[in-house]
Parts: sequence; C-alpha cells; structure tokens
Amino acid sequence: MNNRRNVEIVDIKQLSSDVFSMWVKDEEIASNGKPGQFASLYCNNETRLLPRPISICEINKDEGLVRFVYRVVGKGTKEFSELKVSDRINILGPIGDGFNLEGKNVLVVGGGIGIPPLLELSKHLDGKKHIILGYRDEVFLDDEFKQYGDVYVSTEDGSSGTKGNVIDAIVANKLLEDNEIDMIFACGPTPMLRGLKDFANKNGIKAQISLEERMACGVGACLSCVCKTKEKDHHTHVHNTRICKEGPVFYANEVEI
Amino acid sequence: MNNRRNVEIVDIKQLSSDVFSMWVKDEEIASNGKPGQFASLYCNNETRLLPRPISICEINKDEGLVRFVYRVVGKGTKEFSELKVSDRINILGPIGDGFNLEGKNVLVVGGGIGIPPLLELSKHLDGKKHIILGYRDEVFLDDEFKQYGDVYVSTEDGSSGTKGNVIDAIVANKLLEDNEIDMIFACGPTPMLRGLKDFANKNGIKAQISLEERMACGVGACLSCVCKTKEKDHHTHVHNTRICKEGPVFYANEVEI
Amino acid sequence: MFNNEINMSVNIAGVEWKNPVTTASGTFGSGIEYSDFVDLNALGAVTTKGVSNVPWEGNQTPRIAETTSGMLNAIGLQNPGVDVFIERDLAFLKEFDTNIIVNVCGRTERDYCEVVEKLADNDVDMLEINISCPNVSEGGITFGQNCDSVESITKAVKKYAKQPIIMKLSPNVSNIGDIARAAEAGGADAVSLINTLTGSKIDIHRRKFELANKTGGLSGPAIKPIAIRMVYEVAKAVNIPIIGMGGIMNAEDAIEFILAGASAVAVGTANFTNQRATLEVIAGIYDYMKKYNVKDINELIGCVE
Amino acid sequence: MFNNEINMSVNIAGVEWKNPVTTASGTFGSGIEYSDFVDLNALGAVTTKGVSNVPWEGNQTPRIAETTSGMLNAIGLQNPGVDVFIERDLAFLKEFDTNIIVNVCGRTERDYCEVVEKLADNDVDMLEINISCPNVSEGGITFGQNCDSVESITKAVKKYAKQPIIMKLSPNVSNIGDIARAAEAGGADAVSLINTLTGSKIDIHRRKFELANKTGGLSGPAIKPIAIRMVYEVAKAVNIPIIGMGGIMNAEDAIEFILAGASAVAVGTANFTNQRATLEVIAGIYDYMKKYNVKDINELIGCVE
Ligand SMILES: Cc1cc2nc3c(=O)[nH]c(=O)nc-3n(C[C@H](O)[C@H](O)[C@H](O)COP(=O)(O)OP(=O)(O)OC[C@H]3O[C@@H](n4cnc5c(N)ncnc54)[C@H](O)[C@@H]3O)c2cc1C
Ligand SMILES: Cc1cc2nc3c(=O)[nH]c(=O)nc-3n(C[C@H](O)[C@H](O)[C@H](O)COP(=O)(O)OP(=O)(O)OC[C@H]3O[C@@H](n4cnc5c(N)ncnc54)[C@H](O)[C@@H]3O)c2cc1C
Ligand SMILES: Cc1cc2nc3c(=O)[nH]c(=O)nc-3n(C[C@H](O)[C@H](O)[C@H](O)COP(=O)(O)O)c2cc1C
Ligand SMILES: Cc1cc2nc3c(=O)[nH]c(=O)nc-3n(C[C@H](O)[C@H](O)[C@H](O)COP(=O)(O)O)c2cc1C
Ligand code: FES
Ligand code: FES
Repeated sequence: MNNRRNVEIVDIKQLSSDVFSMWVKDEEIASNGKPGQFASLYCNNETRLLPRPISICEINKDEGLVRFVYRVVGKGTKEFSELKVSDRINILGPIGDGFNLEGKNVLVVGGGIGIPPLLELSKHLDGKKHIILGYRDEVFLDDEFKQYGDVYVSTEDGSSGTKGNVIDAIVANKLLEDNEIDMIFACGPTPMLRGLKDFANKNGIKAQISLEERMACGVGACLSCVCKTKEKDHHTHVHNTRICKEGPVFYANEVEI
Repeated sequence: MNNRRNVEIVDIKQLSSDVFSMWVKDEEIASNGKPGQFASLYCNNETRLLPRPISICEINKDEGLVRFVYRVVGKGTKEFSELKVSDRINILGPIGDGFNLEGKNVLVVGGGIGIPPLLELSKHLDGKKHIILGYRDEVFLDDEFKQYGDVYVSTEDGSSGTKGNVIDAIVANKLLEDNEIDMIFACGPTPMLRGLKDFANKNGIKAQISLEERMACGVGACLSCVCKTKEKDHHTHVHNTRICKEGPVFYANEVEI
Repeated sequence: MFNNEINMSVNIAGVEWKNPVTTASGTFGSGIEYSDFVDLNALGAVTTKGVSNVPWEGNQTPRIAETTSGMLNAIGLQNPGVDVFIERDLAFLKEFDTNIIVNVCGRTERDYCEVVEKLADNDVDMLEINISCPNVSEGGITFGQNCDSVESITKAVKKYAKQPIIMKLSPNVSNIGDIARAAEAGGADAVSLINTLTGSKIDIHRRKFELANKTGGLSGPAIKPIAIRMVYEVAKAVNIPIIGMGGIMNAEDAIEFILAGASAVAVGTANFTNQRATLEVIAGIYDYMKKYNVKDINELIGCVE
Repeated sequence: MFNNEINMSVNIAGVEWKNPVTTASGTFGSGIEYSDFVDLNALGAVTTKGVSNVPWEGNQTPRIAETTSGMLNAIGLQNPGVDVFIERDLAFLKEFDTNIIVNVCGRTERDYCEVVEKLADNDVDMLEINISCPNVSEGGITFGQNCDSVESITKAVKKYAKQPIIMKLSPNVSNIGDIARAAEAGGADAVSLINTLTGSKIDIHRRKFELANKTGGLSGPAIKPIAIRMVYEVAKAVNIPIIGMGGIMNAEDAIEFILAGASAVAVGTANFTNQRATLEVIAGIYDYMKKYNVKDINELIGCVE
C-alpha cells in the first residue's frame, strides 16, 4: 500500500437524502483494489484527526478512478458531502482483506450503507447472483446492480419491494427453495449480519460478512478495530482480530458478532 | 457594534512578498468605522479559536466596502492570504477608539504593517500632512498615500528613500525645522513607537500612537490586551488599560511602552 | 420562542435559574461589554470575573496564547477590587432579570473571607470561590489541590457567606472526586468545574515562552473530554449540584455535560469566538429537548449510561 | 539528506540515538505494520506497544472516540504476551538499525518484573515502564499517581533490568515534578511523559458513553500545552533525561518539547493521521537546525527562556 496521498475528486452526486457518491482519481486503488477492501479518507478540517473508513464501491481501472458511496452520519461524512469536483482529499488504501470470490450460486445481501461495497463485488463474481438489497425507506444504487444479477429489494416501511428485512425478502422470493445457494456475501448493520449468520448456519450455507468498527490507524497497529473471534487469532494471540487488517470480510463462523 | 457576521470577500491582492490587501463587503464598518479602529477577523480553520485584530485600512462608504491590509506572520494571516474572491470570513467591528482628528500641521508616521491604518486616517485629516513611511526593505502602499500629503520613505537597507528608520527620515527631510508640527500620528512596531514618543516629548509635540497586544475577546471583557498606564485607568482602576476598548490609539504620554 | 410545555429551569442549591446556562468566570467580564450582543435577561445566571478585596494589577503581557483548539491565559486575576465592583458592576447587573454569581479570589483565606463578607448583604445570588486559578503565585490553585485546604477554606468562607457557596475546582489534581468530597464536607452548596489545566507554549523561533508568566491555564474545546470525565466522577462522588464547564462551544457540548451529571453549565472561551454563544447554547438545548420530547431538563441530569 | 556538520544524535541514559525521535507506545504496534510506510532505520528508536507477562485481551469495543483535535482510547493494553513478543516482534525489529524500546505493562509489581526479567537478556536497548495507563482496572495508572508507589515499583524493576529503565509518567497528577523525583529516587534512568489524560465523551443522541470502558485516555494536539508544561516542570525537578510526547504532529511541536527540556521526543497519535509523521518530524528538526545554524541538537535541550 502506498503512502497517504492527496487525490482529486472528479465527480460527486447525491443519491438520496443522505447518501452521496464520489469518484476520485487514484491509480493505486484503481490498480490494486479488490471488492470488500476499503480506504481511509481523511478530513480537511484539522480538528478531526482520524480517518474515516469507506469501502470501495466501484473501480474504473482504465481511467484510474475509484468510487465511494457514503451516508452522512456525522461531521466527517458531512464534510465529505460538501466537497466539490476538483477539490482534493487525502486517502490511504486499498486496506484490508476483501471478499473471496467463490460460489456458483450465491446470495449477495446488503443492508443500507452496507450496499455500496457489493457493487464492485457483484461485477467480479462468476455464477448466478441473487442480489438482495435492504433499506429502511429510500432506495439507492439498486438500478446499478441490475446489470449483474437478479435484484430483490426490501424496505422496512414497505415502500419498495418486500416489506421487512433482507431475510424476509429472501424468504418471500423463495431464493433458497429455488436455488442451490452455496455462498452468502453480506454487508450491513450488525443486527442484519447477526440474523444472516444464524440464517446461513440453519441452512448450512457458508457466509462471508463485512464488519465495521471504529478505526484509528487503519493499518493494523493500534488494536482499536477488533472483533471477538471463535478461535485465538493468529496475529493477536487472543480472541480478538483486527478488522482493518484481517478483515473487514470474515467467514461468519470465525467471528463473534 | 453589531454581532459577528459572515462577510464576502470582493477583492484580494498581494502587495509585497508577504503583505496582502483584501476588500470585504460590510455595511456596518463601512458606515460606522473610524480611522484607527480595527476589526476582529476569525479563522475558518476551527483549530484557531481567537480573532485576529486587523486595522481598518480604508473604507468605501458608498459601496459598503472595507479594506484590510495584513502581513502574513503566522497561521491565521496565512489562512487569510489564501482566501479568494467570493469566499467568506467572519468579522466583528468596528472595534476600539481610533485617532482623534486634530492638528493643523501633522506628521503621519507608519512603520511596516503599522502603515495600513494611516491610509484611512490620511483621508480624513485636515491641514498639512507629512507622511513618513518606514520599511525594512520592500515598500508597499506608499503610492496610495501620495494623494493625501507629502510622502517620505525610509528603509532599513536603504533601498528606497532615507536609509534608516522613520526618525532618520524626519530628520533628513528637516520636517520639524521647516514646519510647525502640532501632532504626530503613529502606528508601527513598539520600538518605533517608543522612539517616537521620546522624539515627540523632546520636541514638545503631542503624539497619538496605536498599540498592539494579543486579544482574546476583542470587546473589553477578558483583560488580555492591556497596556501599562501612567495614571490609574478609569475602567480597570489599576495601571492597566484595555487596548481593544480604550485603545488601540492613545496619547503617547498616557501609556508606558 | 420557548414553549411552556418544556421546563428548562433548574434549582441550584436553592436558587432558581430560568435555564441551566451561565457564563464562565473571566470570559464575560461583568456582562457589561457583552450586553451589546447578549440580552442578559436570557441567561440563567451571569458569573463575573474574579473579584478580590483590593484591586489587582494582574500579570505582565502577553497574557494569552492560542493553542490547537484551545487557548492559554495568564491574566492573573486583574480586577478593580470588591468596592468598585459593588458600586459599578453589581449596580449594572442588578438591573437584569438573571442570577448574579460573583467569582471570588484571594491570596489568603482572610482575603476570600473579606470579599465574601462584603458581598453578604448585597444583591448577589451565589458566590463562586475560585480556589483553582493557576496564574497567581499565592492563593488560587494552591488552595485547590489538597483535600484538607479545600475543606478548610470552604468552611471559612461559609462562616461569612449569606449566599450559597459554589467551590470552583481545579482539574490539576490526581483525584477530582476526593477534592469534591472535601468541598462538600466543608459545607459547599455546589461545585463548579473545571477551571483551566495548567499548560504552556513556546515560541520556537525566539526560544521563549509565549506567555510572560511562562505557564497559563488551558481552556476551550481541547479540554472538554477531561472536563466531561471529571464532572462524571464528581457526580458519583457528591450529592451537591455541579456546574459544568470546559470547552462548551455549542448546545451539543452543553448537553454532554448535563448527561454527565451537571445541573448547569457555563460557557467560557466560546464567548471569544462567538459573542452570542450563550444564547445559541440555550436555544440548542431547547431544540434537543423538543426533538427528544424531554419535558423537564432535570430528567437529563446525569442520565448517561 | 543529512549534512554531517549537524549533529542530531542524543545520548539517553547511555544509549546513543541517531536522532531524538521515537514512536509513542501503542501507536506504532511493533513497527511491523508501519514498516510499509516508514524506513525504521531512519528512527532514533522504535517504542513498542505495551507488553505483559501473559496475553491480554484488552477492553470491549468501541475502544476509541474522536474529540476536538484529539482522540480518546481505551484499548486496554491488548497484547500477545512477552513470549510471542520476543519470538515474533523482537525478531522482526532486530533486523533494523535503530534502538528498540519495549514498553512494559502489568497488573502487579510481580507482573512488571517478570516481563523485565524475560527481556533482560534479549536484544532490547531500553525498557519503558508504563505506570500510567488509564484504561486498566489494576496496574497502570494506579501505580503512577502516588510518589511512594512510583519509587517502589521503579526500585523493583531496576533489580531485574539489564537495560536502562524509562519510567512513563501519568499527567493525571497534582504535581508531576514530585512524581518524576520519586522515579529518579527509585533509580529510573530516564522518564517519559506524558501518557494520556483521562477523559470521556458522551453520545448525546443515545445518551451513552462513546467508549465501552466509559473513560479513555486523551491524546493528540489538544493536550500538547499540558505536556509542554509538564516536561518543563520535570526538567527543573530531575537530572535524568526526558522523552517528551503528547500531541506532536510536526517538527515545530517536537522542537517545542526539546526547548522545554526533552532530550528526545515520541510521535503518537500523529501516526494515525499521517503514517510518515515520524520521518517528517526528523526532517523538520534538521531543517530548523540548519536555518538557525545549530550544530548540535544538544544545544537546544531545555534552552527556553
Ligand atoms: C471497513 C469499513 C467500511 C465502511 N464503508 C462505508 C461505506 O462504504 N460507506 C459509508 O457510508 N460508511 C462506511 N463505513 C462507515 C463509516 O466509516 C462511518 O459512517 C464514518 O466513519 C462516520 O464518520 P463521521 O465523521 O461522519 O461520523 P462521526 O460519528 O462524527 O465519527 C466519529 C468517529 O467515529 C467513527 N465512526 C463513526 N461511525 C462509524 C462506523 N459505522 N464505522 C467505523 N467508524 C465509525 C468515525 O470514523 C470517527 O472516527 C465503513 C466502516 C468500516 C469500518
Ligand atoms: C489593534 C491591532 C490592529 C492590527 N492591525 C493589523 C493590520 O492592519 N495588519 C496586520 O497585518 N496586522 C495587524 N495587527 C497584528 C495582527 O493582529 C497579527 O499579525 C495577527 O493577529 C497574527 O495572526 P497569525 O495567526 O498570523 O499569527 P500567530 O502568531 O499564529 O497568532 C497566534 C496568536 O497571537 C496573536 N498575535 C500574533 N501576533 C500579534 C500581534 N502583533 N498583535 C496582536 N495579536 C497577535 C494572534 O491574533 C493569535 O491569537 C494588528 C494588531 C492589533 C492589536
Ligand atoms: C481569559 C480567561 C480568564 C479567566 N478568568 C477566571 C477567573 O477570574 N476566575 C475563575 O474562576 N476562572 C477563570 N477562568 C476559567 C473559566 O471560568 C473556565 O473555568 C475555563 O476557561 C474552562 O471553560 P472554557 O473552556 O469554556 O473556557 C478564566 C478563563 C479564561 C479563558
Ligand atoms: C491508541 C493508543 C494506544 C496507546 N497505548 C499505549 C501503551 O500501550 N503503553 C503506553 O505507555 N502508552 C500508550 N499510549 C500513550 C502514548 O504512548 C502517548 O503517551 C500518548 O498518546 C500521548 O502522545 P500523542 O498525543 O502523541 O499520542 C497509547 C496511546 C494511544 C493513542
Ligand atoms: S484501526 Fe488500528 S488496528 Fe485496525
Ligand atoms: S481583548 Fe479582551 S479585553 Fe481586550
């Protein structure tokens, strides 16, 4: 991974009331980034010292571009949402270990702001892809997934697709009954991941899940971003693994969530 | 004085290697500002909490514009130098008590970055004005003074005008011999003001001098900006007066510098 | 502006405040200068700059220095003395419908008591005893860093006071809970914290201290996390009300203090950046209560989990 | 890059450093992860994360929170234990031409001594004894806030140590000079300061602490003025060398510490913002010396007026 660098914003758009999409020019991630990896984005406001981890949503290798899609939840993401084309931002990446591209007939399951990293993933997966996207109410990015697989939407308020959560959508659309699913890829809020882990276990399907935790260094040194593990972690020698280094993607059964 | 407000920059220019001139749109100061008063300029960078006191250099009442001329000496003035037309800045003012417009035949003496406030002053003084501008090396603003009086320049390195300081220029140009000077107006570094105070005393001339001190509140509340006084100050009841409130301009004999 | 359905008033040691917001001593003068910007009637209380028995000259300049998201001050408690204060500043403040809290400083126990005694029969609502100023060689912090001296000076001033006594605590201590307990044991009616943390700054080009006094007190948002922790610890340690301060720039910050256990808050350094900070804090607390349907501010005090 | 006319090397308790810059414990792992960004050979020393006798799990997450110009951490000293450390991390670090400082933590005096004893015959240049971690319920700061316990733990580890001992001091004390004197009396070869200041942050929307541990240690530029003041006070109090830290983001900050009395400095939180901060600090100190024609860095140590 290269040093932190100051990259240019080439496109920035609002996707929903609080979700933004930003393309930056960065050869490093464009050449070496993998689905499920992320980058550390730094604030220009100097009162904020720590990087914001944001997943790679898409890569355009030919033009050396990387896309981030993020929700405004606090001061850092608010700052990012106010950036303009040709403004610059410091980034570091690609960081972490992404998804393993395996499975012949897979579920790709995203919840809320966990959806963006699945876009690049969906491009790269071979085999049959059933893409389930869960939202609270407003949907975003769903159209862009359609070119890569069958898209099923759930919304908590029932305004689009199945009313309920992603598991409700899987059930309602009989995705397990009608297919021999051999892998689940998931990213989203912890309660959703917890539910999917159970669901996968019950149905005897392997699952890869992408986790979140607050990060300080983003390079594996500070031990702020750990997740409890079933076995002793090979690096830490305790039941804690570093999400920024060994993750953010883990097999569901390796981690305690 | 009105509340702090966010004003627009309508013009910004570099006058010398480290001196900048900025015009902002502010009806409040444009209508009520007086020569020798100043404004509190706030940084956009949130790590810097305190205002930078900058003198009113010029006012354009008709268009509601105010001019500040400042030297880059630290992080705040550096930030101001990087502002662009149509950027905005928070300001408070006009602050303090400016020059008393008195004297029939006067010396207007500025040193370095003490020169800018004398421009608006020179516009308003009646009578004969001998304007002495002292620089280390690079001169700035001198041309703009010429319309208001006779301008004499001194530079420490002798590159323009009299080699030496402002007193050397006064002596070299026989300004006291050839005129009946009845008031000195001065703004500049403390050693210069100290020299001028002595000079004025020796020659029995009254002098108004504009002082500097670090400021936190800029409104007379925090007592950070005090200067020692000869007599007990009417407000503080000790031998300390507030530069931001009772000053920045004082009769030289009232203050200990 | 304020809906009657929402109660923002708090009772601090028997004194009713219309809202929980006051000014931090030394950052608002006696309110005179700020009354150009702030309707003092809108404040829960005005806390004045420290007042001593006789006029104090304060320290040499430079008295302040800016630091990253903070500032150092070493004003040295310059003030015109209690007599001028009563005649001029108190006379001014009395005209407003707000509580008046006079911050009291001194070099010796006697000094403090003299001021407290002079104020006893004046129109003052509360007294805040500054035993935590880091910028004077005698008095101030020297009283505030030791449990025994905190207890004894509290007892001493209580003898002369007719108003409730707020002991203002120093954060430059190993155990703030113990210090607060000592104040309570001495009879304090409330505590306020934090005063500034002792700090310093050096001009690397001149190789000199930035302050004439070499060290000063650090205030501003930089210190807020320390202040929040201390308010939380003190809330667990004592049963008297707490006035919280240290880096409050906006309503969110103020609410953090209230959740940590402060019954009221003081806005200090923020006044220098934004003259109307106090008013914005009050309005913002109201908005927060409305948003979360909190009918009484007292429900919020200390309710962090 | 570096001119031989300029001497940047310092001698800390008998150990020669090629320049006065190390990493602050816990912010640089064991250097492994940062070796992608930083040539470790360029550093005066690498200071490792705290190491204990057995593996420690650390605290629950969230372990960090961002604050204004600072951050809170409550990692809780997670580490794989001294045996894995020696086998893996030390083996890695030995390959570099830099000093190795191992930061040692423990719950009891025995714990500390056990680690120190195990490291005694290893390729370690100095030991830094962390008696100031605010994030563990036993050990850490509980040793560091009291002069007697500082002196006695210093004496205890000195019995087992074959390397010079640096006692790492807590800023959460009333008088840092006294604590430093106690460390010196106990036989410390050097002191390092400051560790983090205990702080807290509350999420006002959830009304919960931001950290699982409720409180954490405040670091970053916010605390620098406090650190500078403490280094200055300790420099007046003791005759052993000081490693200064707390909010160093760039060379100017580092020089401030040196002028205040630090013989060396450590870069901590800055590594999170800028992975190459250590290198930039070293280069910037060099530029400063060149600009002001300082031939030997030792001339700058403690020379503030
Ligand atoms: C591996 C990974 C990938 C992510 N990918 C995306 C993405 O593609 N799009 C997106 O919108 N969000 C993503 N997130 C979440 C995103 O990092 C946070 O929403 C963001 O950091 C919030 O910053 P803030 O300043 O707006 O919020 P604040 O709450 O003001 O931030 C305060 C601090 O908490 C941290 N923080 C707050 N929420 C989170 C969180 N959920 N996860 C980690 N740190 C947090 C911030 O980084 C910052 O240090 C990802 C998180 C991780 C760990
Ligand atoms: C009444 C008055 C009028 C002034 N008018 C002008 C003017 O017209 N043009 C101009 O260039 N300068 C003027 N100055 C000086 C100007 O305020 C400082 O140069 C400026 O504040 C430096 O800010 P900085 O962030 O660049 O420097 P830094 O050194 O980074 O500032 C650090 C802190 O010190 C304060 N400070 C530093 N130098 C001074 C100083 N000389 N006086 C007061 N505070 C200082 C800053 O305001 C800030 O709080 C005036 C000062 C005063 C008191
Ligand atoms: C310029 C200045 C002067 C102060 N003077 C006093 C004082 O006279 N008495 C006192 O008890 N505290 C004094 N303080 C401390 C403040 O009241 C307050 O405790 C501290 O600044 C923390 O709050 P803040 O971060 O909001 O400023 C002063 C602070 C500043 C910045
Ligand atoms: C994430 C983190 C972990 C830390 N871990 C340790 C540690 O294990 N041992 C220790 O002595 N200090 C530890 N510290 C304290 C630092 O070494 C340093 O003293 C402190 O952060 C101040 O320096 P800074 O402001 O440059 O970060 C840690 C600090 C941080 C931010
Ligand atoms: S963020 Fe530092 S180890 Fe993961
Ligand atoms: S700056 Fe506060 S009194 Fe002048």
